[in-house]
Amino acid sequence: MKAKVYVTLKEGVLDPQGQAVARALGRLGFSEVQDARIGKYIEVQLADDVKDVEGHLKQMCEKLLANTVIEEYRYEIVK
Amino acid sequence: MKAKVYVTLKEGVLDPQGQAVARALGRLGFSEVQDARIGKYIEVQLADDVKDVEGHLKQMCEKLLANTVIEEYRYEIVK
Amino acid sequence: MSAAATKKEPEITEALAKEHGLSPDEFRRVHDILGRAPSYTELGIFSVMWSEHCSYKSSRLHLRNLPTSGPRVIQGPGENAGVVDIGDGQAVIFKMESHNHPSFIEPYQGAATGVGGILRDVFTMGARPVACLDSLRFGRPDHPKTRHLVEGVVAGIAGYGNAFGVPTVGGEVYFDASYDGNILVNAMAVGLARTDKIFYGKAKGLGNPVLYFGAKTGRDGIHGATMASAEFDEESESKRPTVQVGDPFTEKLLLEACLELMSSDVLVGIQDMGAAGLTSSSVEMAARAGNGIELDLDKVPRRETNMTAYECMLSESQERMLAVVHAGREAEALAIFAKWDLDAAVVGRVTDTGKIVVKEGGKVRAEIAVGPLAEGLRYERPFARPASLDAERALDVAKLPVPKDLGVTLTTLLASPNIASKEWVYRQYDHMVRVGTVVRPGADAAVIRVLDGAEDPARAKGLALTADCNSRFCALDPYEGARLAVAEGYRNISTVGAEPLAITDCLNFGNPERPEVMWQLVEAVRGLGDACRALETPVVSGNVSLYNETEGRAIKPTPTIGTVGLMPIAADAVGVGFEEGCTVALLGVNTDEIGGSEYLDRVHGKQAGVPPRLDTTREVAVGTACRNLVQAKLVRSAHDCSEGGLAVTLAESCIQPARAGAASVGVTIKLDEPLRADLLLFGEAPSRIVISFPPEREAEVRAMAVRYGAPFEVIGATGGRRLQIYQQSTRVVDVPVDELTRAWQGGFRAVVS
Amino acid sequence: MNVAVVRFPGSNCDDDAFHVVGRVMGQPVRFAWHKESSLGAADAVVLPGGFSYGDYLRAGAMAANSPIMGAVKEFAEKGGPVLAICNGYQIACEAGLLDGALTRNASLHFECRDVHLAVEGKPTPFTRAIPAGRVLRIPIAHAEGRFVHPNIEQLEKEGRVVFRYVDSAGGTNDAANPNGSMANIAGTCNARGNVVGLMPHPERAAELILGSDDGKMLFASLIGETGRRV
Ligand SMILES: Nc1ncnc2c1ncn2[C@@H]1O[C@H](COP(=O)(O)OP(=O)(O)O)[C@@H](O)[C@H]1O
Ligand SMILES: [Mg+2]
Repeated sequence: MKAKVYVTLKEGVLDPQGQAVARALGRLGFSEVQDARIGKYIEVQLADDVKDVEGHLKQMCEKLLANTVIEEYRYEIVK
Repeated sequence: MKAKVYVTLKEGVLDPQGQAVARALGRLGFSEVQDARIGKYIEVQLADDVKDVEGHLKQMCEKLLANTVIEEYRYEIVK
Repeated sequence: MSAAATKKEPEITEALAKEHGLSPDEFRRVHDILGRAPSYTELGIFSVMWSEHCSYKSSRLHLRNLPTSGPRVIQGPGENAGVVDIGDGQAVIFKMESHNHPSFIEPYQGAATGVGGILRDVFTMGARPVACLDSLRFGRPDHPKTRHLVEGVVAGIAGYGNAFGVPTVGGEVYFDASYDGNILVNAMAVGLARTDKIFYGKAKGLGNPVLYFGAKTGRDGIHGATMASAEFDEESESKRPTVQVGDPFTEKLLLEACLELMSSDVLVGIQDMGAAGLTSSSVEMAARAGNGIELDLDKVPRRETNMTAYECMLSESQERMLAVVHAGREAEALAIFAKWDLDAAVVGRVTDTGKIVVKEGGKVRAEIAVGPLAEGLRYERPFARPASLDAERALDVAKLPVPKDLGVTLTTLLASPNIASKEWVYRQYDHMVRVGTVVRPGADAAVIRVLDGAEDPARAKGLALTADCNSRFCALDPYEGARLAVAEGYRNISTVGAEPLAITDCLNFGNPERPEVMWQLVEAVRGLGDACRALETPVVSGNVSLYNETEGRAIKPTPTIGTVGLMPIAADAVGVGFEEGCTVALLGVNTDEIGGSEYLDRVHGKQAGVPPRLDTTREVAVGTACRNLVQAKLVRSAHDCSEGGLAVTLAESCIQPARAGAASVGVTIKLDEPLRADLLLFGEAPSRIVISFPPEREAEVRAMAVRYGAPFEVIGATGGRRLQIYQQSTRVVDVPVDELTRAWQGGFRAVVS
Repeated sequence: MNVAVVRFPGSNCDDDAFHVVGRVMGQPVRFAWHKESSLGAADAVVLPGGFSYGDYLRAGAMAANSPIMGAVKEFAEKGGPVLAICNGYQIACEAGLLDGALTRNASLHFECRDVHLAVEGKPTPFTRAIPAGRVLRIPIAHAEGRFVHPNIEQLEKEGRVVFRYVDSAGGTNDAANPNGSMANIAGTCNARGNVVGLMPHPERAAELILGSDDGKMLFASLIGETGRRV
């Protein structure tokens, strides 16, 4: 079983990386780029027989994968 | 229009960060975690009237967003 | 009219004022000053300007008594940073500041933005930052939060300083239960400028334009300044979205743009936007010049939509500056900002109204006389010596058992995270960028050379830098503790061979509304002043951080001292490491004072007694002798005694190689003092420096020590692979250096892995 | 020998390279600004260390697309000597001037300390004057220096591994590898040998006052102090 976790900065939190990337894309001639935000994409490989995957994933995100002070997360489970 | 870009390490490229995360999750008691891989998740906000979005996105990835020596990418376009 | 202006504002009540940290009495004063009720924006402005963080309302009365001038002082406290003359038309500009609360909430970003803030304080005055130091205090090593906080804070300091390009060359790290719920992150920045190119935060010249430049404004850290002045409670966890994120890349551009702007003649005054952002920068600049400023918030570059005037004025978005330029020269300034890809705009002008006027959407949102805002409040808070102090100090040394094997005790102390090597920390800091680091972290003070203006880069003069405080001493006696902190800084600078010039401080205390805490502050400031007068190191800048407590438990009083010294030739500095075949001597006097020592805490589980006595005359004698010995190239190594006492000092000199790549060396020491062995070895009396030199130089070394009035005694010789200490022919310690090395190198890692 | 030191936004070892070329080596040196598209008259180019564009996204990725890099590529194609240090190395790899990629250190930490380097491979303008078998002591300071290449054997065979992390006695082992680089690789060159990149900072070890002047040999080699002109 695999989980895909997406961690992004909360709205309103400064994203210096995203800003720099958006500008760089502009300089490369992609004038259509208005903004960019950079987050993390984490693939977690899980044993197939876990009970309460959802509950565990939520905890993994809260405890480690996301810094909930400034980030939010979502996940998908792929069987 | 928005594009979601996922950049991940190519198979076979060592991912010490992913390994560290997998280990840390194990220590936290999530014994079901077998492996973790860490990639980037990039949201790019685009003007609505772009022609050939697909083509542009491919170029953005090749030129900047991914380093194709070690990374691969995929993207989705959300209207 | 902008969308923002149509937002409904809350009703201004005493309760709302209270939420803003203004007491009913303070709220009444707001009314009196305005002659009417404040607007929402005005309430916000008063609340941040009158916060403890910005106004120093509890400490000001006492800080007044600090010595702040001296023959070399160009600018003392009151500006963004202190300025000290180092000759040849050059000045060193430095300051230390806390970022304690934000770092507890989000260790990486809190520490990172702390570094960013202090760097701006220094380069806003015209200096290029050349070094940073960080003084850190965490809770018990085994506290569940400690590891996460240590890793985050260190990574944050590294992440910001390394990218910005300033070497982080020194600091300190301590662990103590009193910081379990309230860590301390104090950062110090040091810069160099030409004495004729120093800039001040003054909004001079009626009609001159006020420019904003740097990053765009967002809703970051709104109420950061008031948060920094409030105690922690359960709720502060929910204040999280106010966390600011640092952008060292933009800061680097900001630095280069500032220096370029300063090298032209368009600039009149400049100030960074630190705590309370646009509010404090504009108010302080206007106040220093006795002028007013009118701001048009519609011009402020913004990152987010629908920001209100209140939010714009209180935002603590990082990497922003406010400048006043000569009328008609805006375009030149804007061209420089464009070159460095920075956002910039003319956002206001200097007026003669003596008022800060804030316009937004065509309406006046705030109009306040600058004087009372900037002057802030001044409280004469009651203080009282805590009744429990005598009981805490009580120590019956006779009842302490002498450990059976003092070699084991020494190894234990070396492995204490408070004493163990901090290499895990400073290896993460780029401490060599700018090709100036002559003495790297690990010695008593770092030394960086001053390349600018040096005729021969190999013989350039140097700056010696250190940050110090032993808060265990301060808890037992804040007056003596503060004096000892100043003396330790003085001594660390002297040990490498430099002359102490001046200090900056960061005064970290609990809630000043509690008389016992206030007493600690008053006593510490008194001690600080007395020591600085005696050692002739004036205080040129500083910072006060109060309300460092969680649920009513205050941190140990922690007046961190940053000391800056001058080294005529940087390359002459010495390190702590012994080399083979040298004579070892002590400058100073051993005692059996054990109060507040690491030994007492670590081995006997007691934080008790009184701190060792400081004799400032002896401190000066020992320091002056050492400095002159080093500069005369008579000694090969020097290392002072601090935590862990004489035995730890000797061990550290054995462990650390004299030169990169060289092997470590043992030593045999013979002590004569008829004192209890454990107290003699591990007592932490000040004013002691262990030096080593080739045997044939002994007479010269002794003569030099005597000339400066420093007690001098040969205590042993280097060689072999063991540390052996004899007391009156009894061998009290005998441990292989490799064993000591393992303990010392592994002690800190134990905390983080 | 006219040396151009390229200055990107976020470069922070640009002054250091300038100092070493200009004051320590006594050569004419100037900065080339990233927004320019020409290098002007230059006999050698240094891509200095730092955090160009904050090292956001990936170290060196954005700088690799700067206008000046077009000129640097042209210069390199004509055989001009280019020394790419630390962030400069990352930029050179991202720009395709050199092969491979520099990834996050295996320790996941920024590492600032001295390392030892063996000098190997084909002769390059920056190494030809370094005595054979000499082990250099030079500092590193990076968080993303783990060298990755899909075909190390090929690189080795072509003599393009120029610097390798070793212990003080010259031995190659894991303990001497500060970042987990494949085959302990610290620096490489292009096929022609005129573009050399390395993670360690030779400019920080070019004066004894800083603890080592081993790094000076790279610059001395370039200038041909040993009598050889490039
Ligand atoms: N947080 C830190 N950052 C950088 N260097 C540090 C830090 N903590 C300690 N160090 C360095 O480690 C060495 C030992 O520190 P410390 O025991 O506090 O020295 P001292 O007792 O001489 O003041 C010093 O060189 C100091 O600068
Ligand atoms: Mg010391």
